[in-house]
Amino acid sequence: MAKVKKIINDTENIVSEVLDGYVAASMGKLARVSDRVLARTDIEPGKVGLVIGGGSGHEPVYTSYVGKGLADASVAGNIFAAPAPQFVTAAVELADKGKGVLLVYGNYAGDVLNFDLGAEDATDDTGVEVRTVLVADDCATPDLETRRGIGGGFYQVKIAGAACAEAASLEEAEAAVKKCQANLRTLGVAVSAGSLPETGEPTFTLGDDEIEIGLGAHGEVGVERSKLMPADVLTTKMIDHLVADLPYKKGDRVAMLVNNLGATTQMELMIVTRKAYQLLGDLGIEIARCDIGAYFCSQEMAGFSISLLKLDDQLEHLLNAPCESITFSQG
Amino acid sequence: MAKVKKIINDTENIVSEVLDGYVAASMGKLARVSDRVLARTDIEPGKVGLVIGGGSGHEPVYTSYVGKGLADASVAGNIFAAPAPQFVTAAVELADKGKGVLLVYGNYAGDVLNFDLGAEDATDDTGVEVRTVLVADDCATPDLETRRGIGGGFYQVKIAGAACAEAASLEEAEAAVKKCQANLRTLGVAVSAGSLPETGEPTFTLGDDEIEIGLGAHGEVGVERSKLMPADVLTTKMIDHLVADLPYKKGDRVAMLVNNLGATTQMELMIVTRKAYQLLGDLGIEIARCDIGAYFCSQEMAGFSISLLKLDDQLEHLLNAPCESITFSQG
Amino acid sequence: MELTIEQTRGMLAAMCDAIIANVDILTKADQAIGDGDHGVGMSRGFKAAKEAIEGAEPATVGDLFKAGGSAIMATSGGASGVIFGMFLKAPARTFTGDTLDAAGYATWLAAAAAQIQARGKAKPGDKTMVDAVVPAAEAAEEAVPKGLLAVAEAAAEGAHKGKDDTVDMIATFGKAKALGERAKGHPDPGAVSTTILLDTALAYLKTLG
Amino acid sequence: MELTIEQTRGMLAAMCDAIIANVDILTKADQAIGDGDHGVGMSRGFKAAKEAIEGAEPATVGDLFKAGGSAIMATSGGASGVIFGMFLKAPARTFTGDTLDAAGYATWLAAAAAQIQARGKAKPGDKTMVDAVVPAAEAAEEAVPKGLLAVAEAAAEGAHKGKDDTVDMIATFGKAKALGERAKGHPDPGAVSTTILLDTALAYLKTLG
Ligand SMILES: Nc1ncnc2c1ncn2[C@@H]1O[C@H](COP(=O)(O)OP(=O)(O)O)[C@@H](O)[C@H]1O
Ligand SMILES: Nc1ncnc2c1ncn2[C@@H]1O[C@H](COP(=O)(O)OP(=O)(O)O)[C@@H](O)[C@H]1O
Ligand SMILES: [Mg+2]
Ligand SMILES: [Mg+2]
Ligand SMILES: [Mg+2]
Ligand SMILES: [Mg+2]
Repeated sequence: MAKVKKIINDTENIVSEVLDGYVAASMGKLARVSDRVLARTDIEPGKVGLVIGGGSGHEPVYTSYVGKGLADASVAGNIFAAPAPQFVTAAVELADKGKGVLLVYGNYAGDVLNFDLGAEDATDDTGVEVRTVLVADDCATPDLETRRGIGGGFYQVKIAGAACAEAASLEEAEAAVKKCQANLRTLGVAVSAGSLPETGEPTFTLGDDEIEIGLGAHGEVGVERSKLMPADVLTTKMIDHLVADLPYKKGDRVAMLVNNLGATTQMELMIVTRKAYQLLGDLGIEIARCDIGAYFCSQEMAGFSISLLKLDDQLEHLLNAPCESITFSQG
Repeated sequence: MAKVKKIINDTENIVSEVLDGYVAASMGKLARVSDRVLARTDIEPGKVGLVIGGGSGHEPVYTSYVGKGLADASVAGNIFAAPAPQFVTAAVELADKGKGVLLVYGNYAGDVLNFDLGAEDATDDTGVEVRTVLVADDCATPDLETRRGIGGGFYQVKIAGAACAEAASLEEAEAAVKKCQANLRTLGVAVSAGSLPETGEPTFTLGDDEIEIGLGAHGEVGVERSKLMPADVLTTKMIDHLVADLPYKKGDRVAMLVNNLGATTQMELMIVTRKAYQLLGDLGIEIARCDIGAYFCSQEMAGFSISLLKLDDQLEHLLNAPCESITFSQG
Repeated sequence: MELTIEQTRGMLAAMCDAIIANVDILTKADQAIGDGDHGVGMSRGFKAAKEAIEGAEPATVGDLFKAGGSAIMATSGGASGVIFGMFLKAPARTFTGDTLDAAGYATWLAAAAAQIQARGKAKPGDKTMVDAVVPAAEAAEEAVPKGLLAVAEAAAEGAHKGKDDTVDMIATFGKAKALGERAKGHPDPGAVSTTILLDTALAYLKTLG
Repeated sequence: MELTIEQTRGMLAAMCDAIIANVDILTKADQAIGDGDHGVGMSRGFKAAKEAIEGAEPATVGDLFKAGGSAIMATSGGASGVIFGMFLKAPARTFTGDTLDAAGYATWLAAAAAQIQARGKAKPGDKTMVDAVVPAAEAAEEAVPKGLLAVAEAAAEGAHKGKDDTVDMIATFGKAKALGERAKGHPDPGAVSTTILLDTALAYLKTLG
């Protein structure tokens, strides 16, 4: 099997060059600090800080979502590997404008270990108060506590960004993001694998006519491997699983994210979106907002995820609040 | 070679199901009419009409860019095939609010044949005045007249959308879009092929370590096939070619579009963006705006294109004017 | 020999079937120098044409050509939708009678060659189906005195010669243009379609004896 | 037998080299049940550790463990950066002398096992490197009366036994968790790394005779 071709320079420099790309395109609004931290240059004094991050290779998540109304800083690990603690420490100290810092990142063992250590060091150094709300939206696995963070992380970061921009206190921001987390479910499906640039090898293999439902964002094995099926059958399976999990009920208002894992075409996403609208409509669940595109990728994996976020007035307000970043802005 | 796996239903219904997806997600702002036309439901009375379109399979281009401040209607052909004339006729008649209709689409023989015929029929039917500005930004080939329309088409549609929203007359809108066209250059590079869903086969083949510079949006052969090279070397080649073609000069202000052809990761796009900023900076060319992402795809082709648009006050104003659509909105 | 309306319907339907049966050949031809969709587009168009032709209630031979051509133009899409739609539709207005004879067959191809060139702007030598239809029309014209079967035979031969000539041409039109020298060695897909259509028309006439 | 500071430096450097040399084995182990980056991450961390250990100007044996562990923690990333950083760093504070003896070696592994469990919350049976380091520490503890070489030998053996036991475990932690029954049949990648490290330490001690 030939190596997957990548438009890169030295693999050692990928992450720093990516961050430099964001800085260049930001017109002065972002800076790279402490090597692996992308941070706003104009954080509002007195705001609650928001730090996000995780392994690289999932862009736009998390690095792209730094900006006004989103995160104040993002910590970028190597491809698919949690960032080392000292970068977390630097980001937390930088994002602290007196009201403490909220951490939002995916629920993976490596991330928890490194973010916890880094945050403890920051608190030891400067006394900054830190709270964490993990992204744990992947309802492929049953146990709530240990669920992984996947596509819905975009909504959680968006809401965290707005909450930290508006909240009077760290506790208030934390409460809003916890509510988002509790109302958020995602299920993904992989059609073909992405690759690790360091090895040029796909992170998993699927048969020529196979797909895997519930596959993790790094290629961790999912819940059901099956034959390729028509889009409408697949979408129905996924919506059924999602709706039953929370459960979402008749009369609920939701935001829906149809997220490209990398190499899936928008043509396919629109076919899925069409069916999801039909199914949720039939269940009496109202889609108040829909986002379609590449928000949380897994390198060039083909596949997509569907996220549902049950809204109340506060969450809807926060989701629709203005924000600015390289890949996602709204007025 | 195994068929490329696609999340679709019957291949015959792909295009209509995609349009239905856009309609569903538009919350009433879009409708599918005459089978293959996606149109705004709230076109402002008295505005200059804008109709875009072409073969499907390049989403977001062109179908996604229908909305306030963008196109009034888009005509969708089958995958990689120009739409038949009667759909163009329907779109033109629908978009005509008394001031005539501008057509903007890619310079391909099939599109020109079908759009011309369709527009003539509309004029015969209703007397509507129609003008056409082709997208012809691909500077891979030398002859200006016959250049193909690729990634820069997004900028041209954006500017046409704003021009038609603001212009007092069809002539005025046409003049602005012609200026955009004259100032716009794009060069693409393909790393691996996309496929036709009807056949499941890639539209071309590249060796395991080969890339092709200047490859067309449907897989038409490009200008130089070479070995995979470091991102910085490739970006330098492309920027050199682009800058020399117009030429762009020291002191120019430009908008730059780094466009994902489908399966390329944002990681790669950011590495390229970083280098393009360095190179243009060294040449004294100022990047006033940069857009990075999937704006004009070629199914799941891996690769990217760089577009440069030389700005003056009018073009910059039109490019930055507000607009709303499923995949691209700005405040 | 001249064809009745029903025989003309049979001939046109056979031509549609031939395109549908040869979709893979056309796909491969377009993969080599175009975007790979010629087979899909042509078969989509000629399936619709066949339905229209079989469902038509023609008063004239021209009504059949019009029904088939319009169906292709409305469903095929791409360059070939218009071009091959015109290939059938071109003579429709002039075919006001209820038979198709040698002169009529030649008129068909002459009208197609003229209208396709007028609309599509490709000239002989540009590596398009024009390189097949123009020699077909010329050969047909010359053969008119020899009768319908001879006209169809001359047309098919002319189309083949023209298609073979496209192999060594550089494309100056359409999606193969960027290929430059690399387009050499492959025939034009639309020219291949033209030979299939005229071969099938000839074969149908031969079955009438 | 006890190690001087320079000999401890040699042992730790050899352990770094062994991880770097076995990157492919670790990659494959993580591809089977994780995300495929364990080899890349470990070799990144242990390259940095080697530099730090070779460049250190240690006053105590602990300074060397600290230098290596800190380097891994700062460069590896992922779960294994913290876990294997702690694996070296854990005993650093207690190693205030300039020699490493049998009791010291056992203390190292006991500290590592305790701190890794406290921080990482994985328990024996969860299919992590804890399943290798805990039996290694226990075996080392028992062997203390028999001297340093015996301790190292017991530790390596314990780690191997623990690693082998992970083959039949279902992961309840980390990226292999979703695998459920499918994780069976493969050893835990971090447990494999642990055996490589302790095998190498033992081999180094043997070269000292
Ligand atoms: N302007 C033209 N005049 C005549 N024939 C044309 C013209 N443009 C294209 N063709 C014919 O159409 C064929 C390609 O058809 P097809 O692949 O279906 O369309 P597209 O080029 O839009 O993909 C070419 O091989 C050529 O014979
Ligand atoms: N909480 C934990 N406690 C102990 N070891 C762990 C823990 N989480 C992960 N590990 C170890 O780390 C290894 C995976 O390392 P690596 O692949 O580098 O990290 P990641 O899981 O972040 O990709 C596992 O095989 C396991 O031995
Ligand atoms: Mg990892
Ligand atoms: Mg085509
Ligand atoms: Mg074609
Ligand atoms: Mg791993």
